[in-house]
Amino acid sequence: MKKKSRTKNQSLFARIQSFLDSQDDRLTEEMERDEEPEPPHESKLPVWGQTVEGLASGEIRFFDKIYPFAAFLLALFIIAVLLVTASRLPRFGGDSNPALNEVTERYLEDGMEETGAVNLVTGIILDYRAFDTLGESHVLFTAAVAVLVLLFDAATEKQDLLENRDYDLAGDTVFREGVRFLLPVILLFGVYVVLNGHLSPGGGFSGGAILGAGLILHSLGYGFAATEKLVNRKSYGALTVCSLCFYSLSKAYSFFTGANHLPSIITSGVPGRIFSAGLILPLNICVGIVVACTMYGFFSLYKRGRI
Amino acid sequence: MNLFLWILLGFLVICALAATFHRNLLSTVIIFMGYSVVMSVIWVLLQSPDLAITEAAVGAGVTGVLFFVTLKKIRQVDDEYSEGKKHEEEKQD
Amino acid sequence: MASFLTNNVEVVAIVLFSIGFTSLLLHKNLVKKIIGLNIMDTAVDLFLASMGYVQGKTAPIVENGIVEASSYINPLPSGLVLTSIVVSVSVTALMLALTVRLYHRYHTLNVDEIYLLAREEVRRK
Amino acid sequence: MSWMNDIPLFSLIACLVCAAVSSVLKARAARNVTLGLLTAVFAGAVALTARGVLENTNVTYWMGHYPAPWGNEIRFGILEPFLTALFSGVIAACIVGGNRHLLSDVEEVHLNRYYVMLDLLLAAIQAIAYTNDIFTAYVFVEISTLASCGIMILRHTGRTTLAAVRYMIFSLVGSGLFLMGVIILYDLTGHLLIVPIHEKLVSLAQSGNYHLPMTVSIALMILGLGIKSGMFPFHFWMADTYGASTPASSGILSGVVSKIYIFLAVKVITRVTGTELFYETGLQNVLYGFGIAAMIVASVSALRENDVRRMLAWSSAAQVGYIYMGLGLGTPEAMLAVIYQILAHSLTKALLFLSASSLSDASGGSHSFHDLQGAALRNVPAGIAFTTGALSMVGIPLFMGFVAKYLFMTAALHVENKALLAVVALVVSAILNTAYFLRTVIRLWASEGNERFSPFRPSAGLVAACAVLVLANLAVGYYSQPVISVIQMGINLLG
Repeated sequence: MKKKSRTKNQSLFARIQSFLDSQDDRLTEEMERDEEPEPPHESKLPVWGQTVEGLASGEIRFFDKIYPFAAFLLALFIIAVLLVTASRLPRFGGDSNPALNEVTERYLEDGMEETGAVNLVTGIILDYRAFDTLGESHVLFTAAVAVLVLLFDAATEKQDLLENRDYDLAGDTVFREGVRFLLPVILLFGVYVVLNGHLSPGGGFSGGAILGAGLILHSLGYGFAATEKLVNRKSYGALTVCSLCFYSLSKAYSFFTGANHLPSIITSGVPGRIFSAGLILPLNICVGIVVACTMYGFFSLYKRGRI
Repeated sequence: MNLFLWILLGFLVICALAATFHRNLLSTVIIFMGYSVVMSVIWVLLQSPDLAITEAAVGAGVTGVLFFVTLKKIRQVDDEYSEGKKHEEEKQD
Repeated sequence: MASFLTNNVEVVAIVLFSIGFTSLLLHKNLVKKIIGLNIMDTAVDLFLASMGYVQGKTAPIVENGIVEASSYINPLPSGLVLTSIVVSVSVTALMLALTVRLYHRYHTLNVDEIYLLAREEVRRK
Repeated sequence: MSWMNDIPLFSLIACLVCAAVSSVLKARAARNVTLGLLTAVFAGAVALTARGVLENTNVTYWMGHYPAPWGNEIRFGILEPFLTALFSGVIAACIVGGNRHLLSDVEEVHLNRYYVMLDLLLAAIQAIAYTNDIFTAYVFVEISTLASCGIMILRHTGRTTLAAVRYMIFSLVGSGLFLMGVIILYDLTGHLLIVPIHEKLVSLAQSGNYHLPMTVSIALMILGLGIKSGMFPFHFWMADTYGASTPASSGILSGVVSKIYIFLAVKVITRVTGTELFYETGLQNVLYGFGIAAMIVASVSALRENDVRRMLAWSSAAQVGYIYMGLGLGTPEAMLAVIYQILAHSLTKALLFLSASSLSDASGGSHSFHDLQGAALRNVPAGIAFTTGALSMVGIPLFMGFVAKYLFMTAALHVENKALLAVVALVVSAILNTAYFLRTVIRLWASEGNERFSPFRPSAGLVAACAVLVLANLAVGYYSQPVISVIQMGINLLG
């Protein structure tokens, strides 16, 4: 057993040695010096629970031995407890469950009048509990910035190395024609879902995701250069920043007037009309823009290291 | 409708297990996308159309695409990597 | 007080949660870990959404001006699930980006191998 | 003075807006925006704390047009703005002190994004501290998780990325469990705001229904927050995370991010369940056990570590152990000690991380003890700062750490069946602390091994940040009584 592990380590050692010659973070240099890569889903080294001599310090050895076992036990314990808990919860679908209380009642009975939204879910997330949703769109923003940090590659800014090497779907006539046919429908549906968020199922987030998917499809069918006319780095930044700022500031106004019991200039309008429900429509549009740009931005960053 | 819900729930569990235990990453991702689609049907059954639209667009759409691009990126790294190696060997020859 | 059979959606959600949770903790392959994370998140969503469902009632979109609480399901869990979905897609994107970066550097998706390589790299310095 | 009630709202929104705007600014401008923001948040929070102390009341502020069980709310008494002030101060000290490392560790193109992350982190901290709604807390916990991952990965080394992956995995498990707890709680009570949940839980506990789900949901929430803040069996990510990030991030992660989760746990214990109900569940015994174990095990790990920053990380795990031990004791005195420990550890750890990084700059960038021999003589200001921090951690009178340990000791002595073990653990941990910190300090001031490296001049920002933190440490340690009475008032308002 021991011998076996040592031979395996040997190959590992060789690999390490070769790529440590360059401390550089740039991939290309490492790649040239390294050995054959392994297929991603096959592991050669059973490492947890088996340590390499002189490699790990005491804590790591301890951690290696105990981690899978402890994690397994913890998982089993939590699962068992949760299963018992689930069986003791209020009945599924019951109409006298504790969650159906005065809160739900007011949401359902006065929701349309108070928020102006026919789709009560949208009314709740963008009016009653707008603070959560303000946080939610910033979660997405945080993730977008973090992904940008991780994958932005200044080197691709000037030369389109990656794009040429990719299997190019844009050259595929069937695909391109399919996109030409589908794209308007998808984009129209996305816009409909965003704009009708307060009237029908959907809203800024779902519509934005659909629009983002449409943009992704566009870039696949016609190439990034074409999509860049619509969403490039500048417009991405401007759209996201403006939408988020508008969102934060308008919600700040709404919170401020609400908390100080001041009259707000924003009225909820006639429920059922498209220009109704006060801030909900503009907020849905903002969220939709942010989400669409972010989704496309994720894709573009993953695919070629820039927006 | 109850039976239908049971079938879908069973399908979810099977998909989750298959996604966990399947060895091929690409298949795992495809299974996961199937899982998301089933999930969005369940949400229609639970009377939450908002969630159904979102799950279909996000779970089966964008997340799936992100997984695919990641896998593709990984394969691309591998390709560049072996090309680089070939290149080096040629030089040595 | 109910049981396993009446709370079927909740129980399935817990089963899915445990599948996701275990593979997030124990799987060595990073992509598998992230799939596990996603399964865990959707399971939590299913659990949450099942709390809002009321037998025989419709989606909370006011139709024909009927504003009685007894005709719609609880809309609050749906709103919370929407938030939770956004969080999970953000986290997934970040984790996948981390994976791509690690793969670029260490050419493997196995966390253990990456760990050994990284330790060795530190020792070299 | 009702206009002061608007301060939390405006400082929160300002953070979010500044974050969005900073993402298109140049690094320098973004830095100035962040520093201005930190100053404003600090000033606002100090003013609110002062008003809280003068008026001794809680203020509930609607976030929207709807009252408690329907709309979101924030609430602030004394502790919430007090901790906000503390955390914004620590963040400011960290970025001023760690600026030189930031410039070298973070690529030029990405530098403004560091400040975007900090702004978002600051917003999340305030929201978690102020919020009166448990689901909002979850959303902002996620923002703080992503933002803290962001401030780590801005340093593009393989090790940092790996540490970030580990950190994220543990954090996500923690958030998943926390959310699960919130959901079960919602199913039982039908509320998400803390006050109605508490009322409903009290009546549920009296009726005896749903006893198990209630306990499980609270346990899941505490466990989730525990994992995220580095509670004992889940503290393994800390060494990598704190050891591999840029020094400013290490200070912020250890001094601020893990502490805000602990404060949320305190809020769950004191406000959501109420202390009495929580201590009926028996969960405090688990926390007590984990805390005691952390105090010993993590200290032993620190003793065996050969890298000064990893040693500090293990020491953080041990200090978090003190906090959970205090929560496990379950008396008002112990709660006082817990909050004081949050204050003490936050200030001291930031100081230690900053000065340690400067000391290793004076030793050719190496963190190993061998190279750090005599580093304090080459870099006297950082040496003094590190020594102060170490003395505080060890618990020498006059410093904050002493007061914290004293408070824990007196609190432990008042709990009959837990006193013995707690006191033994406190003594053993103090001895271990002394061993590893004094060993380090002696090495730092030893005159041999001086020749290899030349004297080093730390940057003005670092000296200023360290000086402020040292002075704060001494001042709060020496005049501990007023601070303790403010914290005591805050705790009374909280529960």
